[in-house]
Amino acid sequence: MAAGSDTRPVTLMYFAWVREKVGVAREEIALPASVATVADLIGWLSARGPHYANAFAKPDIIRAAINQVHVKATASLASAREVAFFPPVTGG
Amino acid sequence: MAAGSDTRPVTLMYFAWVREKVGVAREEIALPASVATVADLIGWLSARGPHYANAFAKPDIIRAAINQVHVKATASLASAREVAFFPPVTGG
Amino acid sequence: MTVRVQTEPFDVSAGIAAITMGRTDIGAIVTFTGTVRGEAHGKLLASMELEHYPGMTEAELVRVEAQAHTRWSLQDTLIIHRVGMLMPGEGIVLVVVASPHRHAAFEAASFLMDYLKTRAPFWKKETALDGSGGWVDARESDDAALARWNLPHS
Amino acid sequence: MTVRVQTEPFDVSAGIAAITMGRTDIGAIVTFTGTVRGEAHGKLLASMELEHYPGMTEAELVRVEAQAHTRWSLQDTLIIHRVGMLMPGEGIVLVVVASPHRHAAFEAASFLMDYLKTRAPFWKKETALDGSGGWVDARESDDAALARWNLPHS
Repeated sequence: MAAGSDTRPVTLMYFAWVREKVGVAREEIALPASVATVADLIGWLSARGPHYANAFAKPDIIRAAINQVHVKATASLASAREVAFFPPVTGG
Repeated sequence: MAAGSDTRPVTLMYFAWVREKVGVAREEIALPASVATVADLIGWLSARGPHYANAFAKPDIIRAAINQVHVKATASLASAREVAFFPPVTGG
Repeated sequence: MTVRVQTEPFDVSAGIAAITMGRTDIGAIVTFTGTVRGEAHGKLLASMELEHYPGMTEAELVRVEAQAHTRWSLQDTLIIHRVGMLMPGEGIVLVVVASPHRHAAFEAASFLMDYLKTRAPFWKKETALDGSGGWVDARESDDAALARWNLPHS
Repeated sequence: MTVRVQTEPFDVSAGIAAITMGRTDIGAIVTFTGTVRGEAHGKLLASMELEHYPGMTEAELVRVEAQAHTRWSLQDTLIIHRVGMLMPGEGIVLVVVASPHRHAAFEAASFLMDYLKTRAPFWKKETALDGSGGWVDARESDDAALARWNLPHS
Protein backbone atom coordinates (compact mmCIF):
# COMPACT_ATOMS: atom_id res chain seq x y z
CA MET A 1 0.00 0.00 0.00
CA ALA A 2 1.62 3.22 -1.11
CA ALA A 3 1.42 5.96 1.49
CA GLY A 4 -1.46 8.27 0.78
CA SER A 5 -3.67 5.70 -1.01
CA ASP A 6 -7.22 5.69 0.37
CA THR A 7 -8.14 2.19 -0.76
CA ARG A 8 -6.46 -1.05 -1.74
CA PRO A 9 -7.71 -4.14 -3.54
CA VAL A 10 -8.78 -7.13 -1.44
CA THR A 11 -10.48 -10.37 -2.49
CA LEU A 12 -13.48 -11.37 -0.42
CA MET A 13 -14.75 -14.97 -0.33
CA TYR A 14 -17.95 -16.34 1.13
CA PHE A 15 -18.84 -19.94 1.93
CA ALA A 16 -21.90 -22.05 2.76
CA TRP A 17 -24.92 -20.04 3.89
CA VAL A 18 -22.91 -16.82 4.08
CA ARG A 19 -22.25 -17.24 0.36
CA GLU A 20 -25.90 -17.99 -0.32
CA LYS A 21 -27.07 -14.92 1.61
CA VAL A 22 -24.50 -12.56 0.11
CA GLY A 23 -25.33 -13.95 -3.31
CA VAL A 24 -21.78 -14.24 -4.64
CA ALA A 25 -18.92 -16.62 -3.85
CA ARG A 26 -16.14 -14.15 -4.45
CA GLU A 27 -15.64 -10.47 -5.15
CA GLU A 28 -12.87 -7.92 -5.42
CA ILE A 29 -13.32 -4.80 -3.34
CA ALA A 30 -11.47 -1.54 -2.86
CA LEU A 31 -10.89 -1.60 0.89
CA PRO A 32 -10.96 1.88 2.46
CA ALA A 33 -8.05 2.63 4.76
CA SER A 34 -10.56 3.34 7.54
CA VAL A 35 -11.63 -0.32 7.62
CA ALA A 36 -8.92 -1.66 9.90
CA THR A 37 -10.19 -4.96 11.36
CA VAL A 38 -12.34 -7.94 10.45
CA ALA A 39 -15.12 -6.51 12.64
CA ASP A 40 -14.82 -3.19 10.80
CA LEU A 41 -15.12 -5.01 7.49
CA ILE A 42 -18.26 -6.84 8.62
CA GLY A 43 -19.78 -3.48 9.59
CA TRP A 44 -18.70 -1.88 6.33
CA LEU A 45 -20.13 -4.75 4.26
CA SER A 46 -23.40 -4.77 6.23
CA ALA A 47 -23.92 -1.14 5.22
CA ARG A 48 -23.56 -2.02 1.53
CA GLY A 49 -27.03 -3.52 1.18
CA PRO A 50 -29.69 -5.86 2.54
CA HIS A 51 -28.02 -9.06 1.27
CA TYR A 52 -24.89 -8.26 3.26
CA ALA A 53 -26.84 -7.00 6.26
CA ASN A 54 -28.75 -10.29 6.27
CA ALA A 55 -25.64 -12.45 5.90
CA PHE A 56 -23.89 -10.66 8.76
CA ALA A 57 -26.98 -10.13 10.96
CA LYS A 58 -25.42 -12.33 13.68
CA PRO A 59 -21.74 -11.46 13.51
CA ASP A 60 -20.97 -13.69 16.52
CA ILE A 61 -21.58 -16.83 14.50
CA ILE A 62 -19.55 -15.68 11.48
CA ARG A 63 -16.03 -17.04 11.22
CA ALA A 64 -13.28 -15.33 9.25
CA ALA A 65 -9.94 -16.12 7.67
CA ILE A 66 -7.28 -13.72 6.43
CA ASN A 67 -5.01 -15.08 3.72
CA GLN A 68 -6.45 -18.57 4.43
CA VAL A 69 -5.68 -18.55 8.15
CA HIS A 70 -8.39 -18.49 10.85
CA VAL A 71 -8.57 -15.11 12.63
CA LYS A 72 -10.68 -13.44 15.29
CA ALA A 73 -12.94 -10.45 14.61
CA THR A 74 -10.36 -8.16 16.15
CA ALA A 75 -7.67 -9.17 13.64
CA SER A 76 -6.04 -6.42 11.61
CA LEU A 77 -6.57 -6.32 7.86
CA ALA A 78 -3.16 -4.68 7.32
CA SER A 79 -1.68 -7.67 5.48
CA ALA A 80 -4.95 -8.99 4.04
CA ARG A 81 -5.00 -9.92 0.38
CA GLU A 82 -7.86 -12.44 0.76
CA VAL A 83 -10.55 -12.31 3.46
CA ALA A 84 -13.10 -15.12 3.80
CA PHE A 85 -16.35 -15.27 5.78
CA PHE A 86 -18.15 -18.48 6.65
CA PRO A 87 -20.23 -20.32 9.29
CA PRO A 88 -18.54 -22.59 11.84
CA VAL A 89 -17.06 -25.52 9.94
CA THR A 90 -18.87 -28.88 9.81
CA GLY A 91 -16.58 -31.27 7.96
CA GLY A 92 -15.26 -34.65 8.98
CA MET B 1 -17.38 -87.17 41.10
CA ALA B 2 -18.90 -90.10 42.81
CA ALA B 3 -18.52 -90.01 46.56
CA GLY B 4 -15.60 -92.09 47.75
CA SER B 5 -13.54 -91.88 44.55
CA ASP B 6 -9.94 -90.93 45.25
CA THR B 7 -9.14 -89.54 41.81
CA ARG B 8 -10.94 -88.18 38.77
CA PRO B 9 -9.83 -87.59 35.18
CA VAL B 10 -8.74 -84.07 34.22
CA THR B 11 -7.17 -82.81 31.01
CA LEU B 12 -4.10 -80.64 31.43
CA MET B 13 -2.90 -78.28 28.69
CA TYR B 14 0.33 -76.33 28.46
CA PHE B 15 1.18 -73.42 26.20
CA ALA B 16 4.22 -71.48 25.00
CA TRP B 17 7.36 -71.97 27.14
CA VAL B 18 5.39 -73.87 29.79
CA ARG B 19 4.57 -76.43 27.09
CA GLU B 20 8.19 -76.51 25.93
CA LYS B 21 9.49 -77.05 29.47
CA VAL B 22 6.91 -79.68 30.42
CA GLY B 23 7.55 -81.42 27.12
CA VAL B 24 3.95 -82.18 26.17
CA ALA B 25 1.08 -79.97 24.99
CA ARG B 26 -1.67 -81.99 26.62
CA GLU B 27 -2.13 -84.88 28.99
CA GLU B 28 -4.85 -86.68 30.88
CA ILE B 29 -4.25 -87.12 34.58
CA ALA B 30 -6.01 -88.81 37.45
CA LEU B 31 -6.43 -85.92 39.85
CA PRO B 32 -6.20 -86.96 43.51
CA ALA B 33 -9.00 -85.63 45.68
CA SER B 34 -6.37 -84.02 47.91
CA VAL B 35 -5.36 -81.61 45.14
CA ALA B 36 -8.01 -78.95 45.69
CA THR B 37 -6.75 -75.75 44.07
CA VAL B 38 -4.69 -74.56 41.12
CA ALA B 39 -1.79 -73.87 43.49
CA ASP B 40 -2.11 -77.41 44.86
CA LEU B 41 -2.00 -78.75 41.32
CA ILE B 42 1.15 -76.78 40.52
CA GLY B 43 2.78 -78.23 43.65
CA TRP B 44 1.62 -81.74 42.80
CA LEU B 45 2.89 -81.47 39.22
CA SER B 46 6.24 -80.01 40.35
CA ALA B 47 6.78 -83.15 42.42
CA ARG B 48 6.26 -85.40 39.37
CA GLY B 49 9.69 -84.73 37.87
CA PRO B 50 12.35 -82.23 36.86
CA HIS B 51 10.57 -81.07 33.68
CA TYR B 52 7.54 -80.04 35.70
CA ALA B 53 9.64 -78.60 38.51
CA ASN B 54 11.48 -76.51 35.94
CA ALA B 55 8.30 -75.34 34.17
CA PHE B 56 6.71 -74.29 37.46
CA ALA B 57 9.89 -73.01 39.15
CA LYS B 58 8.41 -69.49 39.31
CA PRO B 59 4.72 -70.12 40.01
CA ASP B 60 4.06 -66.36 40.30
CA ILE B 61 4.49 -65.90 36.57
CA ILE B 62 2.38 -68.91 35.59
CA ARG B 63 -1.19 -68.16 34.52
CA ALA B 64 -3.98 -70.73 34.67
CA ALA B 65 -7.40 -71.34 33.20
CA ILE B 66 -10.07 -73.79 34.33
CA ASN B 67 -12.48 -74.93 31.64
CA GLN B 68 -11.07 -72.15 29.38
CA VAL B 69 -11.69 -69.31 31.84
CA HIS B 70 -8.86 -67.36 33.51
CA VAL B 71 -8.54 -68.18 37.23
CA LYS B 72 -6.27 -67.30 40.13
CA ALA B 73 -3.98 -69.77 41.87
CA THR B 74 -6.44 -70.03 44.74
CA ALA B 75 -9.26 -71.23 42.45
CA SER B 76 -10.90 -74.53 43.31
CA LEU B 77 -10.55 -77.46 40.94
CA ALA B 78 -13.93 -78.86 41.98
CA SER B 79 -15.56 -78.30 38.58
CA ALA B 80 -12.38 -78.61 36.50
CA ARG B 81 -12.50 -80.82 33.42
CA GLU B 82 -9.69 -78.95 31.63
CA VAL B 83 -6.89 -77.02 33.34
CA ALA B 84 -4.38 -74.99 31.32
CA PHE B 85 -1.05 -73.46 32.36
CA PHE B 86 0.70 -70.75 30.38
CA PRO B 87 2.84 -67.60 30.61
CA PRO B 88 1.21 -64.16 30.60
CA VAL B 89 -0.41 -63.67 27.19
CA THR B 90 1.34 -61.63 24.48
CA GLY B 91 -1.08 -61.45 21.57
CA GLY B 92 -2.39 -58.45 19.70
CA MET C 1 2.35 -36.80 5.76
CA THR C 2 -0.25 -36.76 3.02
CA VAL C 3 -3.40 -34.71 2.53
CA ARG C 4 -5.93 -35.21 -0.23
CA VAL C 5 -9.17 -33.39 -0.97
CA GLN C 6 -11.09 -35.30 -3.61
CA THR C 7 -14.53 -36.02 -5.03
CA GLU C 8 -13.77 -39.73 -5.59
CA PRO C 9 -14.49 -42.40 -2.97
CA PHE C 10 -11.56 -43.71 -0.97
CA ASP C 11 -10.54 -47.21 0.06
CA VAL C 12 -9.24 -47.75 3.59
CA SER C 13 -6.82 -50.56 2.69
CA ALA C 14 -5.39 -48.44 -0.13
CA GLY C 15 -4.99 -45.56 2.34
CA ILE C 16 -3.12 -47.82 4.74
CA ALA C 17 -0.94 -49.18 1.93
CA ALA C 18 -0.10 -45.63 0.84
CA ILE C 19 1.75 -44.96 4.09
CA THR C 20 2.87 -48.42 5.22
CA MET C 21 3.79 -50.31 2.03
CA GLY C 22 7.28 -51.75 2.19
CA ARG C 23 7.85 -50.65 5.78
CA THR C 24 8.55 -53.09 8.61
CA ASP C 25 9.08 -50.60 11.44
CA ILE C 26 5.38 -49.90 12.07
CA GLY C 27 3.61 -51.64 14.94
CA ALA C 28 0.19 -50.01 15.01
CA ILE C 29 -2.14 -48.59 12.38
CA VAL C 30 -5.35 -46.81 13.35
CA THR C 31 -7.88 -45.63 10.80
CA PHE C 32 -10.94 -43.48 11.20
CA THR C 33 -13.66 -43.36 8.57
CA GLY C 34 -16.52 -40.90 8.86
CA THR C 35 -19.59 -41.91 6.89
CA VAL C 36 -22.80 -40.23 5.74
CA ARG C 37 -25.66 -41.32 7.97
CA GLY C 38 -28.92 -42.02 6.21
CA GLU C 39 -31.05 -40.24 8.75
CA ALA C 40 -30.69 -36.74 10.18
CA HIS C 41 -33.06 -34.98 12.59
CA GLY C 42 -35.64 -37.72 12.07
CA LYS C 43 -35.64 -37.38 8.29
CA LEU C 44 -34.31 -39.77 5.69
CA LEU C 45 -31.38 -38.26 3.86
CA ALA C 46 -31.27 -38.18 0.06
CA SER C 47 -27.76 -36.77 -0.23
CA MET C 48 -25.15 -34.57 1.39
CA GLU C 49 -23.08 -31.93 -0.36
CA LEU C 50 -19.72 -30.88 0.96
CA GLU C 51 -18.43 -27.41 0.19
CA HIS C 52 -14.87 -26.40 1.03
CA TYR C 53 -12.40 -23.53 0.76
CA PRO C 54 -9.83 -24.62 -1.82
CA GLY C 55 -6.35 -23.73 -0.73
CA MET C 56 -7.21 -23.05 2.89
CA THR C 57 -8.59 -26.59 3.27
CA GLU C 58 -5.32 -28.19 2.25
CA ALA C 59 -3.34 -25.70 4.36
CA GLU C 60 -5.43 -26.46 7.46
CA LEU C 61 -5.17 -30.23 6.97
CA VAL C 62 -1.40 -29.92 6.65
CA ARG C 63 -1.35 -27.86 9.89
CA VAL C 64 -3.53 -30.49 11.59
CA GLU C 65 -1.12 -33.24 10.56
CA ALA C 66 1.92 -31.25 11.64
CA GLN C 67 0.34 -30.70 15.08
CA ALA C 68 -0.17 -34.44 15.51
CA HIS C 69 3.41 -35.21 14.52
CA THR C 70 4.60 -32.68 17.10
CA ARG C 71 2.65 -34.32 19.89
CA TRP C 72 3.09 -38.03 19.19
CA SER C 73 5.72 -40.36 17.81
CA LEU C 74 4.17 -41.14 14.44
CA GLN C 75 5.73 -42.73 11.42
CA ASP C 76 3.26 -41.36 8.92
CA THR C 77 -0.25 -40.00 8.57
CA LEU C 78 -2.78 -39.68 5.77
CA ILE C 79 -5.90 -37.55 5.60
CA ILE C 80 -8.40 -37.84 2.76
CA HIS C 81 -11.49 -35.62 2.81
CA ARG C 82 -14.14 -35.79 0.14
CA VAL C 83 -16.05 -32.85 -1.29
CA GLY C 84 -19.06 -32.62 -3.58
CA MET C 85 -22.14 -34.83 -3.54
CA LEU C 86 -22.19 -37.87 -1.22
CA MET C 87 -24.82 -40.55 -0.66
CA PRO C 88 -25.87 -42.23 2.61
CA GLY C 89 -23.33 -44.86 3.65
CA GLU C 90 -20.48 -43.28 1.72
CA GLY C 91 -17.21 -42.29 3.36
CA ILE C 92 -16.65 -38.58 4.01
CA VAL C 93 -13.26 -38.55 5.64
CA LEU C 94 -10.42 -41.01 6.17
CA VAL C 95 -7.62 -40.60 8.67
CA VAL C 96 -4.79 -43.16 8.84
CA VAL C 97 -2.08 -43.06 11.50
CA ALA C 98 0.97 -45.32 11.66
CA SER C 99 3.04 -45.49 14.85
CA PRO C 100 5.33 -47.88 16.68
CA HIS C 101 2.82 -47.97 19.56
CA ARG C 102 -0.93 -48.39 19.71
CA HIS C 103 -1.80 -45.72 22.25
CA ALA C 104 0.00 -43.04 20.24
CA ALA C 105 -1.83 -44.19 17.11
CA PHE C 106 -5.24 -44.10 18.81
CA GLU C 107 -4.68 -40.72 20.43
CA ALA C 108 -3.28 -39.10 17.31
CA ALA C 109 -6.15 -40.33 15.13
CA SER C 110 -8.70 -39.09 17.66
CA PHE C 111 -6.89 -35.74 17.89
CA LEU C 112 -6.73 -35.39 14.10
CA MET C 113 -10.48 -35.86 13.86
CA ASP C 114 -11.26 -33.43 16.71
CA TYR C 115 -8.96 -30.82 15.22
CA LEU C 116 -10.16 -31.35 11.66
CA LYS C 117 -13.83 -31.10 12.68
CA THR C 118 -13.36 -27.64 14.19
CA ARG C 119 -10.63 -26.16 11.98
CA ALA C 120 -10.81 -27.51 8.44
CA PRO C 121 -13.06 -25.34 6.23
CA PHE C 122 -15.69 -27.83 5.10
CA TRP C 123 -19.43 -27.30 5.26
CA LYS C 124 -22.12 -29.95 4.94
CA LYS C 125 -25.49 -29.33 3.31
CA GLU C 126 -28.12 -32.01 3.68
CA THR C 127 -31.03 -32.75 1.38
CA ALA C 128 -33.78 -34.97 2.79
CA LEU C 129 -35.85 -37.37 0.71
CA ASP C 130 -38.85 -35.06 1.21
CA GLY C 131 -36.90 -32.24 -0.45
CA SER C 132 -36.24 -30.27 2.72
CA GLY C 133 -32.74 -29.66 3.94
CA GLY C 134 -30.12 -27.09 4.70
CA TRP C 135 -26.69 -26.43 6.12
CA VAL C 136 -25.61 -28.60 9.03
CA ASP C 137 -25.08 -26.65 12.25
CA ALA C 138 -21.74 -26.95 14.01
CA ARG C 139 -21.92 -28.86 17.27
CA GLU C 140 -20.66 -27.40 20.50
CA SER C 141 -19.56 -30.92 21.44
CA ASP C 142 -16.95 -30.67 18.68
CA ASP C 143 -15.44 -27.54 20.25
CA ALA C 144 -15.46 -29.27 23.62
CA ALA C 145 -13.73 -32.29 22.10
CA LEU C 146 -10.97 -30.11 20.71
CA ALA C 147 -10.54 -28.27 24.01
CA ARG C 148 -9.43 -31.47 25.79
CA TRP C 149 -6.17 -31.45 23.79
CA ASN C 150 -5.10 -28.13 25.39
CA LEU C 151 -3.94 -26.58 22.16
CA PRO C 152 -2.24 -23.21 22.14
CA HIS C 153 -4.49 -20.48 20.79
CA SER C 154 -3.92 -19.70 17.17
CA MET D 1 -20.19 -59.21 16.72
CA THR D 2 -17.70 -61.36 14.88
CA VAL D 3 -14.54 -63.12 16.00
CA ARG D 4 -12.14 -64.96 13.73
CA VAL D 5 -8.90 -66.76 14.50
CA GLN D 6 -7.11 -67.57 11.26
CA THR D 7 -3.76 -68.27 9.65
CA GLU D 8 -4.60 -66.27 6.49
CA PRO D 9 -3.80 -62.56 6.13
CA PHE D 10 -6.71 -60.13 6.53
CA ASP D 11 -7.75 -57.07 4.57
CA VAL D 12 -8.91 -54.00 6.48
CA SER D 13 -11.42 -52.83 3.86
CA ALA D 14 -12.92 -56.33 3.72
CA GLY D 15 -13.16 -56.30 7.51
CA ILE D 16 -14.99 -52.97 7.42
CA ALA D 17 -17.30 -54.19 4.67
CA ALA D 18 -18.11 -57.31 6.70
CA ILE D 19 -19.82 -55.23 9.38
CA THR D 20 -20.96 -52.10 7.53
CA MET D 21 -22.03 -53.30 4.06
CA GLY D 22 -25.53 -52.16 3.19
CA ARG D 23 -25.93 -50.13 6.38
CA THR D 24 -26.56 -46.38 6.37
CA ASP D 25 -26.93 -45.82 10.12
CA ILE D 26 -23.20 -45.86 10.92
CA GLY D 27 -21.35 -42.58 11.36
CA ALA D 28 -17.89 -43.65 12.51
CA ILE D 29 -15.66 -46.63 11.80
CA VAL D 30 -12.38 -47.09 13.65
CA THR D 31 -9.93 -49.85 12.80
CA PHE D 32 -6.82 -50.99 14.58
CA THR D 33 -4.20 -53.12 12.87
CA GLY D 34 -1.29 -54.55 14.81
CA THR D 35 1.69 -55.46 12.63
CA VAL D 36 4.87 -57.46 13.05
CA ARG D 37 7.81 -55.11 13.54
CA GLY D 38 10.99 -56.06 11.73
CA GLU D 39 13.25 -55.30 14.65
CA ALA D 40 13.02 -56.46 18.25
CA HIS D 41 15.50 -55.80 21.05
CA GLY D 42 18.00 -54.48 18.53
CA LYS D 43 17.88 -57.59 16.35
CA LEU D 44 16.39 -58.01 12.91
CA LEU D 45 13.43 -60.33 12.99
CA ALA D 46 13.16 -63.28 10.60
CA SER D 47 9.65 -64.34 11.63
CA MET D 48 7.16 -64.48 14.46
CA GLU D 49 5.07 -67.48 15.42
CA LEU D 50 1.78 -67.10 17.22
CA GLU D 51 0.53 -69.92 19.40
CA HIS D 52 -2.97 -69.87 20.88
CA TYR D 53 -5.39 -71.87 22.99
CA PRO D 54 -8.10 -73.08 20.59
CA GLY D 55 -11.51 -72.74 22.13
CA MET D 56 -10.49 -70.45 24.94
CA THR D 57 -9.17 -67.89 22.44
CA GLU D 58 -12.50 -67.57 20.71
CA ALA D 59 -14.34 -67.54 24.04
CA GLU D 60 -12.14 -64.71 25.37
CA LEU D 61 -12.50 -62.65 22.20
CA VAL D 62 -16.27 -63.03 22.39
CA ARG D 63 -16.15 -61.88 26.04
CA VAL D 64 -13.95 -58.93 25.05
CA GLU D 65 -16.46 -57.89 22.39
CA ALA D 66 -19.40 -58.29 24.74
CA GLN D 67 -17.68 -56.05 27.31
CA ALA D 68 -17.22 -53.32 24.70
CA HIS D 69 -20.86 -53.51 23.64
CA THR D 70 -21.89 -53.16 27.28
CA ARG D 71 -19.85 -49.99 27.74
CA TRP D 72 -20.38 -48.12 24.47
CA SER D 73 -23.12 -47.62 21.92
CA LEU D 74 -21.73 -49.74 19.10
CA GLN D 75 -23.44 -50.98 15.99
CA ASP D 76 -21.05 -53.82 15.32
CA THR D 77 -17.53 -55.03 15.99
CA LEU D 78 -15.12 -57.43 14.33
CA ILE D 79 -11.97 -58.99 15.71
CA ILE D 80 -9.60 -61.02 13.55
CA HIS D 81 -6.47 -62.47 15.13
CA ARG D 82 -3.93 -64.45 13.18
CA VAL D 83 -2.02 -67.47 14.41
CA GLY D 84 0.89 -69.42 12.97
CA MET D 85 3.94 -68.01 11.19
CA LEU D 86 4.04 -64.29 10.37
CA MET D 87 6.64 -62.18 8.59
CA PRO D 88 7.78 -58.62 9.38
CA GLY D 89 5.24 -56.07 8.15
CA GLU D 90 2.33 -58.52 8.22
CA GLY D 91 -0.85 -57.84 10.16
CA ILE D 92 -1.31 -59.75 13.44
CA VAL D 93 -4.62 -58.44 14.67
CA LEU D 94 -7.50 -56.41 13.24
CA VAL D 95 -10.19 -54.71 15.29
CA VAL D 96 -13.05 -52.89 13.56
CA VAL D 97 -15.65 -50.87 15.46
CA ALA D 98 -18.74 -49.22 13.97
CA SER D 99 -20.66 -46.64 15.97
CA PRO D 100 -22.93 -43.66 15.44
CA HIS D 101 -20.29 -41.45 17.11
CA ARG D 102 -16.55 -41.14 16.73
CA HIS D 103 -15.54 -40.93 20.37
CA ALA D 104 -17.36 -44.16 21.20
CA ALA D 105 -15.69 -45.84 18.22
CA PHE D 106 -12.21 -44.67 19.24
CA GLU D 107 -12.64 -45.60 22.90
CA ALA D 108 -14.14 -49.00 22.19
CA ALA D 109 -11.38 -49.93 19.72
CA SER D 110 -8.70 -48.85 22.19
CA PHE D 111 -10.44 -50.80 24.97
CA LEU D 112 -10.76 -53.91 22.80
CA MET D 113 -7.03 -53.86 22.12
CA ASP D 114 -6.07 -53.27 25.78
CA TYR D 115 -8.38 -56.05 26.89
CA LEU D 116 -7.34 -58.44 24.14
CA LYS D 117 -3.63 -57.89 24.85
CA THR D 118 -3.96 -58.97 28.47
CA ARG D 119 -6.75 -61.56 28.29
CA ALA D 120 -6.75 -63.41 24.97
CA PRO D 121 -4.55 -66.53 25.10
CA PHE D 122 -2.01 -65.84 22.37
CA TRP D 123 1.75 -66.14 22.72
CA LYS D 124 4.37 -64.72 20.39
CA LYS D 125 7.67 -66.43 19.67
CA GLU D 126 10.27 -64.45 17.77
CA THR D 127 13.07 -65.78 15.60
CA ALA D 128 15.82 -63.31 14.71
CA LEU D 129 17.76 -63.39 11.44
CA ASP D 130 20.83 -64.54 13.42
CA GLY D 131 18.88 -67.60 14.58
CA SER D 132 18.38 -66.45 18.16
CA GLY D 133 14.95 -65.85 19.55
CA GLY D 134 12.38 -66.89 22.07
CA TRP D 135 9.05 -66.18 23.64
CA VAL D 136 8.05 -62.54 23.91
CA ASP D 137 7.68 -61.33 27.50
CA ALA D 138 4.43 -59.74 28.55
CA ARG D 139 4.73 -56.02 29.20
CA GLU D 140 3.62 -54.47 32.45
CA SER D 141 2.50 -51.47 30.42
CA ASP D 142 -0.23 -53.66 28.94
CA ASP D 143 -1.59 -54.47 32.39
CA ALA D 144 -1.46 -50.77 33.26
CA ALA D 145 -3.31 -49.94 30.04
CA LEU D 146 -6.10 -52.35 30.93
CA ALA D 147 -6.34 -51.01 34.47
CA ARG D 148 -7.43 -47.56 33.22
CA TRP D 149 -10.77 -49.04 32.10
CA ASN D 150 -11.69 -49.95 35.71
CA LEU D 151 -12.94 -53.40 34.86
CA PRO D 152 -14.56 -55.57 37.52
CA HIS D 153 -12.31 -58.40 38.65
CA SER D 154 -13.02 -61.68 36.96
